[in-house]
Amino acid sequence: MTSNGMECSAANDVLLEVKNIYKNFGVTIALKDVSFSLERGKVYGLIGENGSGKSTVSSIIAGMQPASQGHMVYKNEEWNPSTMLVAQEKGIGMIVQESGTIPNISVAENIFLGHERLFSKGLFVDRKAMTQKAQELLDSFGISMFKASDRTSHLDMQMRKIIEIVKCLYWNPDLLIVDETSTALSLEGREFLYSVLDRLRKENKCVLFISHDLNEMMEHCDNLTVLRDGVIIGTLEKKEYEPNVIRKMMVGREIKGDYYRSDMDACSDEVVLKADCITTLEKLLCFSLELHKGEILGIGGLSDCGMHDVGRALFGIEKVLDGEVKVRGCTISSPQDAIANRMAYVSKNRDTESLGLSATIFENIASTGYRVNRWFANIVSGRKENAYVDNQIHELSIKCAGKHYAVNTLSGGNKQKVVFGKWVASNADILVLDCPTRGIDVGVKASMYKLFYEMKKSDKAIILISEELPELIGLCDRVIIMKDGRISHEAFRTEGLTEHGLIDYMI
Amino acid sequence: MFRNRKAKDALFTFAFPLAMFVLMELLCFFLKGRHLVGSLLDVKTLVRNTGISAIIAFALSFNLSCGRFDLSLGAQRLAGTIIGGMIAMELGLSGLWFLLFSFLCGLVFGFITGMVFVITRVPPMVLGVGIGLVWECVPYTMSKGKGLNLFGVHGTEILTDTVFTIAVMIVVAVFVSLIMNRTKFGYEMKAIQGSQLIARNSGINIFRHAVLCYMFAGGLVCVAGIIDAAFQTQMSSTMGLASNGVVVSNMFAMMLGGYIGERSNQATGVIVASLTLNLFSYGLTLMELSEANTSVVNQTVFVLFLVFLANRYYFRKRKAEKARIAQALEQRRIMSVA
Amino acid sequence: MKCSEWCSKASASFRRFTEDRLFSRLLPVVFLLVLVCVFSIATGGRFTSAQSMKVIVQQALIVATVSTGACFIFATNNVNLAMGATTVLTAVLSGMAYNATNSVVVMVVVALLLGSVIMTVSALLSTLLRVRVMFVTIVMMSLLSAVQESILGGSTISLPYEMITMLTDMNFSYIAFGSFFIGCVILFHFTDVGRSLRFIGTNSTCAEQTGISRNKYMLIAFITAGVGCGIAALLAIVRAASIGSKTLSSLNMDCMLALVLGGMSIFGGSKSFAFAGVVGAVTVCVLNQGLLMVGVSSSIIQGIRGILFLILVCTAQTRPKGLPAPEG
Amino acid sequence: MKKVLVVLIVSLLATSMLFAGGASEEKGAAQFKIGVATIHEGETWEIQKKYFNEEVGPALNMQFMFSEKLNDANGLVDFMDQAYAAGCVGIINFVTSNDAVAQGSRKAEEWGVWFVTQNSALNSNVAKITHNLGHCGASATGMGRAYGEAINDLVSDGKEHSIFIFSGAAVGGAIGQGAASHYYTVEGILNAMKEKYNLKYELGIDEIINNQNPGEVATGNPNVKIYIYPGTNVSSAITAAQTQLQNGPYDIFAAVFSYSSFSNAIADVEKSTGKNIKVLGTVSIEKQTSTGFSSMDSFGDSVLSAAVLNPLNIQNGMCAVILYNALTGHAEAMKANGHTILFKVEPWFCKDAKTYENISKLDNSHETYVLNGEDLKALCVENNPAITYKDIEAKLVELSNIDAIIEKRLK
Repeated sequence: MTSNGMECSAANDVLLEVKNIYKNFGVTIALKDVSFSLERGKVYGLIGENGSGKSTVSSIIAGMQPASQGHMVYKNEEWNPSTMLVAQEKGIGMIVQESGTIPNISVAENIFLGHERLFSKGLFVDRKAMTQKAQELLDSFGISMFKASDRTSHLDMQMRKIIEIVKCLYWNPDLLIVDETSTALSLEGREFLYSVLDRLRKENKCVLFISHDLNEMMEHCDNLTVLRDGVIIGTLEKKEYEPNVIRKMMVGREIKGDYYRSDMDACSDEVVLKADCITTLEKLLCFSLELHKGEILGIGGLSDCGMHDVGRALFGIEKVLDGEVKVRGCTISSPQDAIANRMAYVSKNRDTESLGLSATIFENIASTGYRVNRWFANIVSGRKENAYVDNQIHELSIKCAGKHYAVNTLSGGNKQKVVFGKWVASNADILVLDCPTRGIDVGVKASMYKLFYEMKKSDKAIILISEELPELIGLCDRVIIMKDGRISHEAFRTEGLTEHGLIDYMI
Repeated sequence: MFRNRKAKDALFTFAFPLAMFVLMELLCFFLKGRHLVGSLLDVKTLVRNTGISAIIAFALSFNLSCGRFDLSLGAQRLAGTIIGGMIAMELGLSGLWFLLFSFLCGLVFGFITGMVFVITRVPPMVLGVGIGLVWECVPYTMSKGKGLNLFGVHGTEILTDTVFTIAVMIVVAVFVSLIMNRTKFGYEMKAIQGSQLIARNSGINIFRHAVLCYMFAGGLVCVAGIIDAAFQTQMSSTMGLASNGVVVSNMFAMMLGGYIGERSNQATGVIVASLTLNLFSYGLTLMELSEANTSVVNQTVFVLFLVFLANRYYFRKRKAEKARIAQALEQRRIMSVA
Repeated sequence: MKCSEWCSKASASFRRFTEDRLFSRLLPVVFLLVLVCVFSIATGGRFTSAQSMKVIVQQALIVATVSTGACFIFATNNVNLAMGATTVLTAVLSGMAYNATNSVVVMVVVALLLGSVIMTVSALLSTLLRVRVMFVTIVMMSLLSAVQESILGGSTISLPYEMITMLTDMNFSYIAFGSFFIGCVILFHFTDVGRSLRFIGTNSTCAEQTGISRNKYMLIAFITAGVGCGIAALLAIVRAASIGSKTLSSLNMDCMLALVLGGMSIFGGSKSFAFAGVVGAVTVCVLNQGLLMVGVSSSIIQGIRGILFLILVCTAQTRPKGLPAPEG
Repeated sequence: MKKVLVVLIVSLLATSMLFAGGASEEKGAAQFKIGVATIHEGETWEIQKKYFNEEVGPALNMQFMFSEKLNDANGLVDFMDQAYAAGCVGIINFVTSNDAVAQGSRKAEEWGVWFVTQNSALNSNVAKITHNLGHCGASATGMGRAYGEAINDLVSDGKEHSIFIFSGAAVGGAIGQGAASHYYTVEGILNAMKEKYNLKYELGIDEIINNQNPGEVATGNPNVKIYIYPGTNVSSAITAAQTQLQNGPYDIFAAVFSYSSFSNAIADVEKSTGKNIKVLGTVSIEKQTSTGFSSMDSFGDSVLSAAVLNPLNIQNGMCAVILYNALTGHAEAMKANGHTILFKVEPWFCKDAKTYENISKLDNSHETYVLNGEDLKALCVENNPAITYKDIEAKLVELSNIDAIIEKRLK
């Protein structure tokens, strides 16, 4: 009855309509003909794997970036927000994945950042009124973990996230977009978020909720839309929810013959890298791991489970306080040590950490080979260096107008190829790869998988840190699932290894 | 508990000038057999020097706390003070107008510098060199190389008056603390210090903000400039970016002020820091140290302070690391038991 | 509408063109040649006379030496404001060393050592003790000139004319500059040191993760610049036979000016090249000389220098989207 | 944005060119191009430039190219290079250190241009260099005498007075390092005080002046104190002067330059201590000196109590004459047996405002120039073949009598 009623009123209550949206990043197609509509009084769930286009579509709605094609209608008007602020003023608020609070100011100041005018008293800003207003806001949500006058730097990640939620809610959005916020929240924080969802639903507002956590999605969303590779696979009503069905929809890509490896080859028993009960300042506590020659070891988990820290610690970037990382008997305590022991590291943040964007392809690849390419004393041989670089450009078929073009002119996939190029060229035999296929289109991905396999075949050891479970399952000889800085599960490569077999260990 | 903390903060803040006073007083007394502050005139000199250096330190803090070091600030001081003074002199106005016109000229030069900065977006230090060369040239050409000469100009006495200097310093301090703490500008300032990107995403116009910073800085150095010029009866128009020395020498006051101000507020911090450093150099003058040696001592202390500032969290971090190691050992023990 | 479209297209292609490396390297040279032509026409050919050219070369020498050394620091996306002060202090002390020992060898050794030692201190302050490079160089600038003044008082260090004549006769200046310059070009463009420095300037995090130690290479960059300061100190001694408290007081600014006029990328990194200092130093001297010969008063020349500097910076560099990062 | 930028820069450039156009020197049919390497700036320098351009230039068929303010030998050499490249045939050098004179002379010899220096002491090391035409500067003994006269005038009340001296660049002045005129000024004061009060200095006068650190001079008389503050940084000197004047018995303040910068500090001390402080300074004929004599302190005295005038334009004019004679082929006449000469210009002592009133009318137009075009022409060998360096010396002695000059020029 109620659902019928809702459906009846739906025709009039459509808040936002997305029509045939496309989005390309260079050659990568992030969204392909995406259409849906959102109605008032409902909480919509958007679910899909990493890189499936969830964040892209929500950021387009919230005005962070424009669509390449297609259009949107919001409150019966053409919707084309130029910035997030415009969107916010018109009633679409978004809580973003990355942290958006400033540490050195108070909670109240963060909530009203950029809108201090609201409390203008002549030329001045009335701090008392601002703090009071913020406190009222916090009280109205029943938040007692911190006060509006507290300095944000004294709060933990979860509380900061809550500030962002409150900041967004102050504007009374008609449409609230929550993008993977819950992973940063503990139980208490999640309860708060859920209460917000309920409240908005009651107030006849609309929520677009994005999360990895299937259980929470099923529990709190009235409607689930599944995205895969930028395409909407399907939409389910609450009564149709069935975890297995949803998972299948999310994962169910066709696994072509050569996309992932199909063999069950084992690896040697020789340990090439060993982390012995390592502890870092933040995430890892007594973490141990062994990597064998010719092995691809996958590490998976939620983004803040500590798996990225493992990569950094193994390569000597993050300080290991206790325990040690050993490669063939040598202790690794800095990237220099690691490289001297023929290790390689591809960072999750490719553009800021693994590449010199304004440098040329040549300079990036050659950066690992200064020593190898010496001609005499410290003088580098141009001929050797050219060969060193050309070889990689050819081998990895990097698409570029020439090796002397800046890397920032390349597409994401080709940029990543350049990163690989520099390490392959350096002849590293232990590779620590942190999300190497992030933001890369399918074609390049396939060739990378092939490359990993070839490396394995030539007895190199790879640690593959990834947020994408299918990738881990498809490629790795062994998969470690991490949770809260510890290993929560370890699985070996078998035919029966499936995603939902692993997902439970992540949450 | 709260009151206790406030008292502690106040103690921390005033400990600096007090300790410096005691130190220099002792040195003066035992080495030279005299007191650091022996008369009202000593107080007057100290107040004036403190005022001038505090105002310059405030000016510096506008840009430096956003990570910009403007090498043309000295040239702006020169240009604004000389041209403002010349205008006031031309119009036959009295003391306060000199201050006003210099301030206004400073705002104009600061504004233009800021505009050039946000339009070109060249790193501030590099930009400062280019634009500083131009600014130095302006007063030189306009005054035919004479600079500003206030010797015997009527009505400028007020600018050298102690009470007036204190008043100006307080007005500037109040202005700066109001603008930093109470206005939208101040809120934006803190946000930009935290993260330029988030601030920008939150709708703060960082470009307008930068222009304002440059503008206020320009205005303030010129206020300090005209007080200085009035006392020395002149400001000569120098070239070759020599004008920057005065500004750079007050950087210590600004940095120390920022540090002291963490426990109270920046305005108090800067004034207290300026007072501390002026007590220091006044003491050195009394001990008949030559100007170069005073400078050597001063700069050496500054280096040490910078080293301290850069490594002040080192021990805290070490402590956290040690705690973590202990935790790790505990974990190992548990695991070995298991 | 069409016009604006065309404009945007033209400006885009202009952008692309200016981002081209060859352009950024050629522009300063072209600019220099144009300047020479203009002045030569304006002065009826007197500007390009042999005597005038010789003078320009002699004058450019000191600035060219210091800025060639400074290239190494610029390449890592840092600016050193204390180069001038280092040079002058080195000159004072090596002059004193000569007067004490009467040995040219001692003077040369002292100059080279001292230059690099002072720079090493600066480098260690910023790497080991983690003080920001900007602050280190500002405070070093004041400290070094205070030390210099404290040593000199009001006096000057004078060196015997015979020694200077001897060094001048054996073309000491040209040889010293030439060998340093060639050394720098080789180090900067043909060895792993230069490549590493430029890579640090492009992205120091990435460099660190590629095994290029920032601390080590910063030290090398500063020491190289220090050697440059030492040589420049010797050149200054040979040029005027005396060092006073105000000698070369604008050297540092001249160097920054020269580097930018010479087409050095102000953000350092891969677009840096070692001969920017030389091209720029010559440009500065040509400007000074030419304008003076045309009859512009010396005070105005400074302003024109500043404006040309700004124009060149704007045309040759890519404008960032946000404001330059704090470290710049 | 790009357009705004272009407009901005073009307009900046345009204004600068406008300035440049306005500032460029007019090109007459001048024959001799002379480079003037100055150490002056400000009003003093503007007055001298005017004299060069309006009086000396037309009279001696010269065109001048002025440097920016130079600091040392390095700057001089740089400027000489530029001047030579720009076609200068003679250099008038104001940079006084021995090194500068030596380097300049050698440079002049190398380029083949004539070189004359304004300095109070002769650098005899380079006296034999052909193109070095010697020095013309304030007479050391004259400075001493003028200051002696000034001190005697100030202490003539029979009481015991103490003095604070801001000695500027006096350190090394006698051996060609600092400024010779500063050195001899301080020497003059010390000698006058010694004579007046029978002081017994513990150290030699040379040692006292060459002390780089500020401090009291041991005078042997506890009631007569002398304090010397060396250095050229005026603002730190002000602080030092103020504390010493305040706390010490000093009631005479003597500055070798820039006395006016101290006027507020001194006024403060006068007000706070009730002590009447006399101010003595080296000045030139300019507006500021009139102000100094005409404005009153809290005791109703003029701010500037007495002054020694250094007639810079006499030096300038003479330097030009010497160059002209050399350029017209009579360099030998300007030297004694091929040895350069130090031409001494006697300073004038001006004891009160009334005397200065007359002096202030001098040296600002063709009619009132102490050494005008006709005088200059009369000293040229070309016009008067009998002229030698002795005639110039004689002329300088004639010009030392300020009363006679006033009589002649102002009628």
